[in-house]
Amino acid sequence: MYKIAKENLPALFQRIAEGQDLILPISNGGQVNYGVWTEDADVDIETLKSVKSPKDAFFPQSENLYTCVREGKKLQITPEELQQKDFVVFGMKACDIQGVEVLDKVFLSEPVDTFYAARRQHGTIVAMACHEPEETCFCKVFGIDAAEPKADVATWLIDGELCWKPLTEKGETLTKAVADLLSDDAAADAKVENEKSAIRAIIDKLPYSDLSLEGWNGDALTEKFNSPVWEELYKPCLACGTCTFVCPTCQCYDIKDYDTGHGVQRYRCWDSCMYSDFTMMAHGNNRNSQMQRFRQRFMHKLVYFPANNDGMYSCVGCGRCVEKCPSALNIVKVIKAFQNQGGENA
Amino acid sequence: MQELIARAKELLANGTVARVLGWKAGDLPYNPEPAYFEKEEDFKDFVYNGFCGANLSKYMIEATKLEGKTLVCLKPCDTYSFNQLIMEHRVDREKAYIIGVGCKGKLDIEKIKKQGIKGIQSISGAEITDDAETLTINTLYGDKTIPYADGMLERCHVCKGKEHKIYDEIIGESKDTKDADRFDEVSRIESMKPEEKFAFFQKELSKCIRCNACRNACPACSCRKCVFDSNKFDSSQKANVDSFEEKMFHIIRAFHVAGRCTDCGECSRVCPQGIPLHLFNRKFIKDIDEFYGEFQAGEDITVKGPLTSFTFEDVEPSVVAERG
Amino acid sequence: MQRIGVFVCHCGSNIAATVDVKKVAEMALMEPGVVHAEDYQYMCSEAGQARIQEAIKEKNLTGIVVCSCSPRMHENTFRKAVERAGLNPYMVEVANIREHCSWIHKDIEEATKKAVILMRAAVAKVNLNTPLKPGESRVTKRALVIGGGIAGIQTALDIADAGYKVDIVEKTPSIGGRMSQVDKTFPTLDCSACILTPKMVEANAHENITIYTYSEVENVSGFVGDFTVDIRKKARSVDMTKCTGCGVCQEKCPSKKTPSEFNRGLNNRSAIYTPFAQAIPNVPVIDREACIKFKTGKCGLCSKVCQAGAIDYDQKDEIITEKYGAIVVATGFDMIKLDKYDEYAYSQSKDVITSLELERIMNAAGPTKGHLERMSDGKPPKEMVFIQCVGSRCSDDRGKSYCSKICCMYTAKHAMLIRDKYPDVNVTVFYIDVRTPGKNFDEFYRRAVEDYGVNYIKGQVGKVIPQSNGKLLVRGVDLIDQKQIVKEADMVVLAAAIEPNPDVRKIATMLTASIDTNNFLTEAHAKLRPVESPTAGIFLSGVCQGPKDIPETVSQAGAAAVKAIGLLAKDKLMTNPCTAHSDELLCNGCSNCANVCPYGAISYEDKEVNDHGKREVRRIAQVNSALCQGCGACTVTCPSGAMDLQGFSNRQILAEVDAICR
Amino acid sequence: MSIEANEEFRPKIVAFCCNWCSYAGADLAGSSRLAYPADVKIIRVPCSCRVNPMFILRAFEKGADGVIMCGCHPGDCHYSTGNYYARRRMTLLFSMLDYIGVENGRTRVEWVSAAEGVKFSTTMNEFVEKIHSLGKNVRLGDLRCRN
Repeated sequence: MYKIAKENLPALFQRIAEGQDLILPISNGGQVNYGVWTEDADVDIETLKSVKSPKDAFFPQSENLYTCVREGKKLQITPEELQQKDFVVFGMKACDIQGVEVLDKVFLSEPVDTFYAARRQHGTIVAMACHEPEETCFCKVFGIDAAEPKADVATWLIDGELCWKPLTEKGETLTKAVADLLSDDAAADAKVENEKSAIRAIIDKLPYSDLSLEGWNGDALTEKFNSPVWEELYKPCLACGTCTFVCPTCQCYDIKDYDTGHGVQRYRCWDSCMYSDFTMMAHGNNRNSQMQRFRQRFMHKLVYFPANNDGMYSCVGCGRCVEKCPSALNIVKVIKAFQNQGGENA
Repeated sequence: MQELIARAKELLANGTVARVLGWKAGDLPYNPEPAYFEKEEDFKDFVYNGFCGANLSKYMIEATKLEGKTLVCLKPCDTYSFNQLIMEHRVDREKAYIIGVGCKGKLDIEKIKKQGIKGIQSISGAEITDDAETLTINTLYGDKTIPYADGMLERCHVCKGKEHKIYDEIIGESKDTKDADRFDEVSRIESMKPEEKFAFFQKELSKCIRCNACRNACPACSCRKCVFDSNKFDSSQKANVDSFEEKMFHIIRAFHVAGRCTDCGECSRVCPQGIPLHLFNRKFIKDIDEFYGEFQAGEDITVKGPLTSFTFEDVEPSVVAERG
Repeated sequence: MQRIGVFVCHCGSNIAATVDVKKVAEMALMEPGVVHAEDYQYMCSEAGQARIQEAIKEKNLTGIVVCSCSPRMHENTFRKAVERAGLNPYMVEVANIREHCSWIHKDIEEATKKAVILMRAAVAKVNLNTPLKPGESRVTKRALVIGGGIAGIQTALDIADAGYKVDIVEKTPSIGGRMSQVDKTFPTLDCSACILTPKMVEANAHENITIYTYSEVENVSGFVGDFTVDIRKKARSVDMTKCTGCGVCQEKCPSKKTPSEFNRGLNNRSAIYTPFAQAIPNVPVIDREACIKFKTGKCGLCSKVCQAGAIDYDQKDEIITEKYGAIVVATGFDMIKLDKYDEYAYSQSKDVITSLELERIMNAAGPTKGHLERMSDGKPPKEMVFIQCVGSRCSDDRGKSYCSKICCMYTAKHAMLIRDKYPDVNVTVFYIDVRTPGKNFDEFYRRAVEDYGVNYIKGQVGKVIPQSNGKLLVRGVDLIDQKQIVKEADMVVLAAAIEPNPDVRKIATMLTASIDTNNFLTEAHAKLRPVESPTAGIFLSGVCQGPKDIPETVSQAGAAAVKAIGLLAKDKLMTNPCTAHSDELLCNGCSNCANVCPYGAISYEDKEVNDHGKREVRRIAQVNSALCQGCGACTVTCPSGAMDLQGFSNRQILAEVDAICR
Repeated sequence: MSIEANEEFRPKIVAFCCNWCSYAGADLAGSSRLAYPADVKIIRVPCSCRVNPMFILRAFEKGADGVIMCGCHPGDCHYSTGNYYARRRMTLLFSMLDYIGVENGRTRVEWVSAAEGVKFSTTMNEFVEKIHSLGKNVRLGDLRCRN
């Protein structure tokens, strides 16, 4: 186990950023979001949750696919280059890392999304354990251990020191590159073990930790789909995209063209199943009521996705939607509503 | 709250209303959600406390299309929005039974958490009946207390007053929680140099994730289809690919609600990135007040809005440059 | 995608000398949709037009861009040319490369570059043009005149003489209006009745004119050329077909205590009455408020004495519904109420009167049979004071900000007539300014001062105080001599401001005609369309549009008639196809567009729409294309973009913006 | 910005002109041969009240350095009241642009009658000069349109 004093972190960041991008939580206008490190960035690794999940690092909110330039009646099409530069994402929590696993299932299965794959290949993830979990967290429900994140490097911030443990080859490489800033400390192992137990103890006390996912699987598809509970649940939904845009696992995108005046830039950007024009086609829309769109989001996360991915839910219990929904709706309320409904409807 | 529940049940029972639009207790101490109550037993979950910040006027657009009357709980500031919706024929007054509910300032959980409070287990002092000046918050990491006012939404610090502008009856007392001038921040920005203004808004707007929560929560943004979702202007946008698009969206949105925005503050309340969106709307309100005389949207439904009226002596647009 | 042809005009050397026209044509071929481009000496010539027509046929062109002079010059020429070649005339766009380019730039390269950009903008726009068709609407060959004063009578006569049917609706029991109350007219001093009465008779006798007196407009629907109007003919209680106008009923009527409206309340009339002797129609009405029969059920004397058996107590209001092609508003004016002017003691003393009351006093058929006497004691006055601008040119909200225009002249008239008939009466006039623009007006005023010795004092009166001796103490200032003036007068005459008839608000609302803050009807253009309302098919006659004297009123009445005739002479109206349209799936029904429409062209309808399978009844804006003039104010006020303007659509303008900025 | 760079700078300027007054005023400027820089390109609209704030932002988005709107003088609108609405809209919009830090000289409204060819030309000359002094518009545009 390595460690580094908290006050030496700026030097660590500077070192990592030499020759590669470093993406980490930065406070901007009072909000913490992942962003590219610069010398004057206001890095904040204490705040537990970034507003947006760090999924942008691998699947940005918008990215160009190709550029098309028109000269007279001739068109010149240039595809966007894939990620070539290595980068490090620092500070990701266990839930967000599980979010990336979910994205992997989507984008790395055939046909592989080359843009995503290139980023995954070049990205190194330095995870941080969750020092003080919050009441909106429910990662435990999905079998995620916030105390011991799985990544290229796992870290723990304990009493002004960052304990550092490489877990993979990528992690070892990164560790070597910054080795002179780290010190090896056998005693740190015990500290980390203490921290892990403290974290787990808190997690056991969290209000959502005993949430049961019983009945949420592919087998229950039609009963869940046809349940009258949706009709009640969706009503406060304002049809904004907050839940989908802060979510670490939402992966839907739309492809659009932008007229640059001298051509077209084709890009993709996140879409939200909460939007009325989601999956709009020439004939209209598959889901033309907000109830249907609302249902889609939760059915996808809790039923369709696990049914197609060996039981893996596409919710990781990060609790961002719990915090950010303007109408105080969230996936936990959905799960509970079906629980309360008892066996007969659910 | 008990009086409100009793009255709502009574109106439901005697057939005056077919449903009640209020708030249902959440599963955390601070997340009640807007909800409809149609049966007596539904009321076990009914709640009205300091966290019931949502402006239910917007829900009335759909609710007044339903069979029978809808009882809606409106706070004093929400009634301005309701009036504005009446003016624009978006709600049917005849289908609404308005209970003006008392308000002593609504709470902002984000602001409370920003004060280093996490792992919240329970909160006391947020009940509407409670005259407590402090909030006591029991957390996994110890108990905390903060003054009630320190947990209030920005909009409550510039409260429009405790008067309901439209109602069928009033239940509960309201308090004027104003302790700041709503134009202070706008004036502060106005006095900046252009590059400072630009940097300020660039920084704030760069956080925008285009979730549309501001728009969708806004009672004035009640278009069936927003121009940013339709191809009518070739203006449909789903993401801020370029920083221009953030500006375009927020300026046009503010312009579309200019003269119609009641300054209810929902946009800023719901923004997941804490962007002070009210600064756009208030800029228009401040300009309208200065250029065309004081105007409060939703106050008087017989008065034409400032952008659908004019006087021969209006200031020229050059006033902007002349003001410096 | 359109198949676009671009035609670049040399305009001799006007364009070709500074713009490389060949290059513009060449560049045009690089634009999306352009399949043909050529340049030619004079595109507007017969030969030039023929080239466009040929190209349309040969290349199946669907859109045309002409790069030439200003569209204000030849847009119509090119529209007609393409129409003859079978293309919709609205598929043409003109790029103005002369006035906006070749004529103002010297450098050929620069001018050519700009011409190319202007061409691109036009191409981008025409790509989004759609064929437009002017609408047609029929014209009902009948006009309605609201108001039966001199303005209304004159308009009706002029329209009727042109061969069209006209109906006059008059609120009071007789036509004649304010002019019938006037004794003499300035500056000729001829008798008002003598010149008005023949016109009233002529109107009454005209085969094309129908007069509805004691009637009011109740409801107006429709639009230019096709209005439907409900007229409430109030129950007269006298059968107009039977009444001979003998007047016995009025003589015998025992209820004689109602103040006469015609004589401005200076004397009383009976409950059954005609307002004045020359009334048209000469058929009395029963004032049901005053009539004993209606109040108590007893009496019925008029019925007993009427030999013609014309009295009909059971008569009911009647609604007449008629269609009109044009409506002329001639609702006239009234004097303002003087209740805010206590300082002039109008309500305290019977000897403080308004000028219109003086007209009645001086009229031989008036309450004093034309003798100038004090209304308090019947004594002839020796000292008379006239106060000008009572409520006119007023800076506070007690009165009107405008000049009432007629007061200076009628006061000169009154002063002159009094001095002429009663040389021993001293006449003093307090004025702010004496305004006498008009033919022979200033001469008239000078005669009053110079020949008739009327004492004009520039200054205002602060207070009129009734004295115990029955006299009126007038306190004023003389601004020229800078001194206070105190005068003891026998009578004080107030030149009260005139204001539009208060009913005009209601009428304007029904007609969706706009009115200004003083309740005067707004003209379509202050200078160029002074007798038309911005609402098509509504015309303005007389003081309802602004203060006027009689000759001005008559000439404006004639002008309004001509405009109405011009409309009625058409069988069909071709409407401008560049009108606003609302997309019913996007419309919120919020009414903001209607609030800014100057033509009242937007109405709302509850309509069932099918929004991608969701059926619901929605409040939707409907634009009446016969009324819409295509300004586009509504399009900007519409937040959802539901309201768009044909010919200048959002997407068309944005395409031009994009083309210019790229 | 250096003088050399300024010489290179050819601003893109969009002028919205109402059909009845200002467009005719521009025509008169043309027929009177009153020159103004070729950087100004005119878009004809029926009335100043047709100008949507969206059009103005769109012009900036696509790379305009200045946008000017011309209409009939207040009181002379062909449609009676159009320019009064336009005046309020533009005042508020310009104020907002100023508020977010866009140089207020980049937007302008001028009332130009059909008889004011001279005023049209002078206005355009002044405006182009102003835009020159402000330089390229970098605060309000979409970078994708720049190249």
